[in-house]
Amino acid sequence: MDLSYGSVYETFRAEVRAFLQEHGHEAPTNQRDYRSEKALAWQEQLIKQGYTARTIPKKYGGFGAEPDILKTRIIADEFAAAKVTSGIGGQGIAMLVPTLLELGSEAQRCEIIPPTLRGELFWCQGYSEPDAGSDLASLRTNAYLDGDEWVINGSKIWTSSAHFADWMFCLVRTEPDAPKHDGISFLLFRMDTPGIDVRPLHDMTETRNFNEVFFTDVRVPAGQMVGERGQGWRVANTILGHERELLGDPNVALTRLNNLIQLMRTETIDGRRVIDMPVFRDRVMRIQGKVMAMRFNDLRLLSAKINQQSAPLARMIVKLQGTELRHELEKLAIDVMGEFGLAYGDNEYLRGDGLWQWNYMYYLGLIIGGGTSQIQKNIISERGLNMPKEPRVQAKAGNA
Amino acid sequence: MDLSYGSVYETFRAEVRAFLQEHGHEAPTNQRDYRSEKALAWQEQLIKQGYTARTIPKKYGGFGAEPDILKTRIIADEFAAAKVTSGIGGQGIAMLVPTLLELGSEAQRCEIIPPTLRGELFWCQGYSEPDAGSDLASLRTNAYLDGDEWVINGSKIWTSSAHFADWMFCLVRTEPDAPKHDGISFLLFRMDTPGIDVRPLHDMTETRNFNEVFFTDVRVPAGQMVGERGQGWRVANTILGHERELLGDPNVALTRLNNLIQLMRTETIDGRRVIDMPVFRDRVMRIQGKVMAMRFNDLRLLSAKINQQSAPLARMIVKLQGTELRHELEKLAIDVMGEFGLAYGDNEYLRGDGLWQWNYMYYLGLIIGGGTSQIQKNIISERGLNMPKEPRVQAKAGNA
Amino acid sequence: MDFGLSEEQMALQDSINRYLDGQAGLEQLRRFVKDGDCRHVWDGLIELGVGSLLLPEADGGLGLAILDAALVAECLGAHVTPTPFIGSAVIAPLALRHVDPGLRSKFLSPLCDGTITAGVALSELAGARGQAEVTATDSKLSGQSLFVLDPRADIVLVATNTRALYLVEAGADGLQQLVHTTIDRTRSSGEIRLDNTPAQLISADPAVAENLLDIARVMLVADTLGAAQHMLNAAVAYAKERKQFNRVIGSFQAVKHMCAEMAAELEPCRAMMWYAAYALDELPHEARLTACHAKAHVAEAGTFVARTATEVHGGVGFTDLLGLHYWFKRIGFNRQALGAPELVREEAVKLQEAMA
Amino acid sequence: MDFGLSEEQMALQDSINRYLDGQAGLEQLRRFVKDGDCRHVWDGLIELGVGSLLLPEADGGLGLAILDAALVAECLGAHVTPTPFIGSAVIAPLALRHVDPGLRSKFLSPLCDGTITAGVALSELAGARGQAEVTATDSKLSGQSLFVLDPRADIVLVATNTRALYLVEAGADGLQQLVHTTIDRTRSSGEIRLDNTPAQLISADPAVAENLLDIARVMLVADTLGAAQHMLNAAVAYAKERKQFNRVIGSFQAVKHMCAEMAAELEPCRAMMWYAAYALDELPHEARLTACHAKAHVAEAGTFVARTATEVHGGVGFTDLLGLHYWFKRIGFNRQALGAPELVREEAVKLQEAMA
Repeated sequence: MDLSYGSVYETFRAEVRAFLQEHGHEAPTNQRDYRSEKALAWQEQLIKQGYTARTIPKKYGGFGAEPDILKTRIIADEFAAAKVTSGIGGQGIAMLVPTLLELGSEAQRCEIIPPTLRGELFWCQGYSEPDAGSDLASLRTNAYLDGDEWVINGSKIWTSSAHFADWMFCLVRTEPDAPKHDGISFLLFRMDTPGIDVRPLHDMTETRNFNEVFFTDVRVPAGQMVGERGQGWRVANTILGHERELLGDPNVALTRLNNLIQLMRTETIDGRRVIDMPVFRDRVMRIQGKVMAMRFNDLRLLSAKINQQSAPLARMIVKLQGTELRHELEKLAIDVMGEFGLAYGDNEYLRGDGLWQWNYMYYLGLIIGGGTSQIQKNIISERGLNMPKEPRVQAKAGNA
Repeated sequence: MDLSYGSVYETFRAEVRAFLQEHGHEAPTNQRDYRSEKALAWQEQLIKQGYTARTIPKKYGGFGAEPDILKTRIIADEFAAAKVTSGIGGQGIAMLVPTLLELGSEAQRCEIIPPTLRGELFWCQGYSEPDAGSDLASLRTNAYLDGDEWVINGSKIWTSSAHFADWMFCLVRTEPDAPKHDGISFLLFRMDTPGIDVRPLHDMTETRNFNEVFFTDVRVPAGQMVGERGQGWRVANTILGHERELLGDPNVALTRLNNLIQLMRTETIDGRRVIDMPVFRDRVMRIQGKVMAMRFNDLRLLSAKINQQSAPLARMIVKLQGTELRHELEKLAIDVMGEFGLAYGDNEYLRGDGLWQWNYMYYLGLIIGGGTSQIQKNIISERGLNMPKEPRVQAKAGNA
Repeated sequence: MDFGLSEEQMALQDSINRYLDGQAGLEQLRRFVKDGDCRHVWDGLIELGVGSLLLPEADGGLGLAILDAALVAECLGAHVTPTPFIGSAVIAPLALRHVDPGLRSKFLSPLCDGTITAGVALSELAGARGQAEVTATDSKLSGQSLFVLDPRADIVLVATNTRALYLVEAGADGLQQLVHTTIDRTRSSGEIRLDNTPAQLISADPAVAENLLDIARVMLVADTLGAAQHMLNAAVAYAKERKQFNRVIGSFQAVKHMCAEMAAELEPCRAMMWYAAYALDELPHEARLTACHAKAHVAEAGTFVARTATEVHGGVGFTDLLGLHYWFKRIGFNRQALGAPELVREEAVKLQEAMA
Repeated sequence: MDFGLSEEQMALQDSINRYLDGQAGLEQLRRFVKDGDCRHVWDGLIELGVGSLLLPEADGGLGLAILDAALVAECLGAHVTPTPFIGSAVIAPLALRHVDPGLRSKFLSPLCDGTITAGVALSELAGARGQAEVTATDSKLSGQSLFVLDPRADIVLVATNTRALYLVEAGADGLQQLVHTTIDRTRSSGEIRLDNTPAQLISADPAVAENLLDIARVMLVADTLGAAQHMLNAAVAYAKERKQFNRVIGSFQAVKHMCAEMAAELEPCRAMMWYAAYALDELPHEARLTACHAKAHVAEAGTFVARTATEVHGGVGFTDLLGLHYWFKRIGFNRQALGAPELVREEAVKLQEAMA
C-alpha cells in the first residue's frame, strides 16, 4: 500500500496546475456551455495539451497518449479543484467515441470521431423507451430496411440533450422475430432528419433535464449502423457499465458535503447556528463517514484499475450507494434549512442557487434511472454474490 | 369519537381495582409461575371473579360471561398497571381452548377444557418443523393409523414449553398423498407418552426459550384428533392470526419506553446524564412517537372490534411494526448504556436484570419467528393491498 | 368507547372528496398552479360549509370539532388542493373566539361565506430563522414574520416575540405581504413585513398562540396523511398495471415489499392523526405532546412514503406525467412548515417532566 | 500508487486464516468459550509470528505496519477467535516504543514469545461511565478503569484522567483484575481497580494514549469487518441451500436484496479499514479523524449486517446451531467498546475546525 503517486506523477500534476493557473481563465465559466466560440477554442487547447481526448489516436483527432489511469485521474482532480471545466462532455465523447473505437468501421471512426472531439458534433443517446423501463432490451422502436435506408418508427424517452444535439446514437429493433436481445441494432443519425420530433419531458425539478423523441418514418442511410444487424445490444453494453459508476462520484459528494457544513455554519434557528445543534451535527458526521467510505472505495477501484486487479463488488455497489448517499446528503441540507429549504425558483431566500432542492429531487431520479436501486440489488446479488436468478416468467404467461 | 368508557365500565374498572388492591398480594410474584399451589389457587380465584376464562361457558369450567371486549381490556389494563399476573397463560388457554370451543367434540371439550383452565393441564404447541420454517404447511412429521391408534414419527422445533408441559397439541401429516394443506391433522397427546424426546434448543439469549421434540413411534388414541382427518390446517388457522397480534402489544412497549427514559436519567458519560445528550434524546423521542402511533393504532383496533368494523391493514401491520419497534427500543437502551450494555449473565454491572440485551436478541427472534418480516410483508401486500402473488414455482421444478 | 369515524364524519369526507374529484382533479390542479388562482375551488368548498365548520351552531355554524376539520384537511391533502383552508377555516375562526363579539362578528361571517381569507404567521413560535421577529408596541407591530401561510390574505394572524397573538388587516399601514416561490406550487406562502402596523390584540396569553400552533400542526399532519395515502394508492395501482420482464411489477417481491412497508408506516399515522385532533378538543393535558409527536412522526412516515411511492413509479414518478410530484412536494412542505421533525421532537422533550 | 493489499499481506492473511480454520473452528470455539481458556490458539498464533508483527526488524521482529496488524485482526474477527491480540501484539509493543530500552526489553520479548500477555485499560479516554477514573500520584495509580480488554493479563496499559499512559503489572500492590461476563463470550473483558498501585509511566503526553486509542479502535474496526464478512458469506451460503416453498430462499428477491444491501454496506468498509490503518502509519494529520469515522461507520454497517444475516438465516440464525450468534455478539461488543458511534462522531466534530 502506497498512496503517494511518485515523482513522475507529481511533476505531471505540477504541469497541469501550471496550465490551469495560466490558462484557466480562458475556459467557459458555465460547465454546460458546449457551443460557444470560447468553449470550442478551450476544447481545442485541451486536446492539444492532452487534457481531454487524451488516449484517442492522433489520426482521429485525439492526443494519442498511452492510457495512464493516474494521469487521467490527476487531470480530473486538478480541474475539479480549480473549478475549471475539463472540456466538452456529453454522451458523444464519453460513450459513443469509445464504442466506435472498439466496434465502428474505419470510415465511421474517421468521419465521426474528429468533429465529435472538436465539439462540432454534439450527441444524444437514444436507448430508453417508455414501455421498456428497467427491461431496456424489450425496446420497441423499430427500423426496417427500405432500399439502402433504414426507416425508423417509435419513440425514445429520457433523452437528455435531444433538444440541442446534432446527432443521436440509437438502439432500434431491426429483427422483430429474433429473441429480444438479438433483434436490436445500433444506428447513428442526424437530429434534423425529417420525421424526428423532440418534446421536453417535464419532471419534478421543473427544469428541462430530459426529452421524449418521436420518430415517424425517419430515413437513415444503411451505412450508419455500428456493428452488424442484431448486434446492437452488445454494442451498447460495451460501455453501459461505465456510465453507472459515474453516477456515484465521491469527489462531487465531498464538495457537496463541504458546502453543507458551510451551510450549517450560516443557518440559524432562534439565533443558534445549526452546526451547534448536536442532532444535526450527528447527522452530518454520519454522512461524512459515508462519504469517506465511498472515497476510499473509489481509491480502491482506481488502484485496482491501475494494477489490473479485480474488485467487482466494490465496483458494482457504487451506483446504489453513491446515489443514495447524495440523496441523503441533499435531504439533510433541506432539513438544516427548514422552511428555507422549501424555497425554489425565484424565491429571494434561495440558498445555494436552489441546488439543494434540485439535487434532492434529481438524485431521486438517478436512484430510479440508469438501473433502479431494485435492479442494482438484483445485479449485486446475482453477479456479485452468485445468488440464483429469480425463476423466469415466460412471455405472455399472464401469471401476474 | 369518544374515548371515555362510560360509567358502567368505569364501575367495572373500580371493581377490578378494588379486587387487585385487596387480593393482589395473593398472586404469585413470578409471572411465569404456573405450577405452584399459589398459582393454582390464584387461577381458581380469577375464574371465580371472571377475570380469566371470562367468556368460557360455565359447563367447561369458565366464568360464562357474554363477550365484552371493553371489560376484557379493562381487566388486562388494570392487571398490567398493578403488575399482578392475570393468571395462567400459555398456548393451552390462549390457543387450544378457543380451538376446541369451535371445532372440538363435546367429549374433548368436557375432558380437556376444565383442567386446562384450572392450570392442571399445561400445554405446548407442536406446529413448527426444522425443514418447514416459513412454509409451515410443508411439515413432515407423520402419523399413520395402526388399529385405533395414530403412530407418530418426526420432530418439532420452537416448542416453547415442551420441557414442562403435560400435553401437546400438534400438527401431523396423516394423508401423504393429498395436497400439502389437505394432508394435515390436529392431534392431542400426553407429553409422557413413550417415544417423545424433548431436547433444549440453545439460542443466542443463552436462556431456555425453546425446545426440539422428537417422536419415535409415539402411539396416540385415535379419539384424540380435533376435527376430521386432513382438516388440521384449517383447525390450526382458526386462531393462528390471533397469535401474531399478541407479539406487538403496545402497552408492553410503553412500559419498556418508560424504563428506557429512567435508564437515560441514571446512566452518565463523563459525568453527564445521557438524557441531557440531544442525540440520544432525539432517538428516544422518535421511539416515543412510534410507540404512540402503535398505541393509537391498537385503540383503533379495539374500537373496531367493539363496533364490529373492519380495519384489516391496521391489524395486519401490528406484528411487523410492533416487533421492529421493540427491537429498536431495546437497541437504543444498549447504546445508552454503551459498554454497560454488553453486560450479561452474572455481571455485577448488569442493568435492569439484563433484560435489555435479552429482549434485543429475543425480539430479533420474534421478527424472524411467528411469520418472518418477509412473510408479513407478503401478507400485507397480498391481502392488505391486493397485490398479485408471486408466480408460483412448482415442486421439484428445480429452477432456483 | 368509540375510536373511529362516525357516519357523519365519513359522509363529510365523502362529500368533500366527491367535490374535489370533480372540481380539483389533476387537470384543474395544473391550471390552478399555472394561473395562481384557486378562488373557484375555495368558493365551492365554502358552499359545502367548510368555512363554518368550527363555528358554534349558536352562531350559525356547523359546530364541529377539530377532528372534523382535520378530516377535511386530509381530503385537501389527498387532492393537493390549493386553498386558504388552515388560516380561513381553522385558525382565524378559533382565534376569534378570544375577542369581543363586535370584533368577532366583523370578521367571522365574511370568513364563513368566503368573502375574506386569513393567513397564518405563527412560524416563529416553532423556531425563528434568520432575523425574523415581530415586536409589539402599543398595538403596533414591527418586524418580519417568515413562512406565512397565505400571506396575501385579507387578514393575517401574527404571533409576536412574547407569544402574543395579533390580527392585522391587508392594506394596514406599513404592512407588506409577499408571496415567495417554493417547491410546493399548491400552497401560497411567503412573508409579511410590518413597520408600526396597527393590529388587533387577540390574546397576550402565550397559551392561545401555542394552542393555535398545535392545531395548525395537526392540520398539516392530516394533510400529509391524505397526500401520503394518495401516493401509496397510486403506487399500488401503478404496480398492478405496469409490466416489466413479462410481469406486472406488482408481482415482484421487491415492489410488493416497498408497498407493504409504506402501508405499515402509514397505517398507524391515521390513528395518530385522529387521536391528536381529538385530544385538542377533549384531552387538553395530552394535546401539546401528541401534536408534537404527530407532527414529527407523520412527517417522517410521509417522507418515506413520498420517496418510496415515487420509486415504485420508476421514471414516471420523476416526471410530471401523473403529477405525482405535487404530492411529493406537498409532503415535503408539510414536513418543514411550523416545525420540522427535529425541532418538534425537542419541543416534546421540554413538555415532559420525565425527560428533565 | 497502490491502494490494495500486497502479495505478502494476502499471504499473511492466508496463513492466519488457514491456521484458524484448522485450530479455531466452531467446535474449538465452543470449547474455548466453555473452558474460558484460549491459551492454545494464542500459542499457535505466536508461533506464526503474530506477537512480533509490529516489532522493528532491528529488534528481531517482523517490522510490519499497523495495516498488517489490522489484517490479522480481520482474520481474528472472521473466526471470532478469543485472543489477547489487541493488547499483547499491538498496544503494548507500540506503547513500549516510548520507554527506555531497559524497560522495553523487560516486557517486549516475553510479549513476542507469548510468555506474557497485555491488557488495555483505555476506555475512559472515550468517555467515562459511572465513577470510573484513574488518578496518578508519584507513579502510584488509584481508582478504577472499566471495560478493560483482557483485564487478567500479566501487564495492563492504563490511561489516567490526565491522559497519561502507565503500565501496571499483575500482582502489584492494590491491583484487582476482574473479569465480567458480557454477551461476547469470545472476549475477556472486565475492570481493574487500583489503590496506590505502583506503575511505570509510559508517557505523560496525551497524544501517546490517544494515538494508541485510535490504533485499538482500528483493530476493532478490522475485527468487525472480518466478523461481518463472515456473517454475509454465511447468509449467502445458507440462502443458496435452504429451501422454502419449493425454491432455495436465495432465489427470493427479498432475500437477494437483503444480501445485496449487506454487501453494499460492507464493501466500502474494507477500503475504509485499509485507509484508516494506513493513515495511522503514513498520514498522521488524517489519522485521528479517519479512525473515528471508521469506528462509527463500520460499527453501523456491522450492526446492520449482523441483524440482516441473522434474519436471512431465519430461526436457525437465532439458535446456537451454526453458532452465528458468536459473530453477532462480537460485532455488538466492538460497537460499544472504546467509543460507541454517537461518541466517536462527536469526537470527529471536535477534531475539525470546519465544524467549530
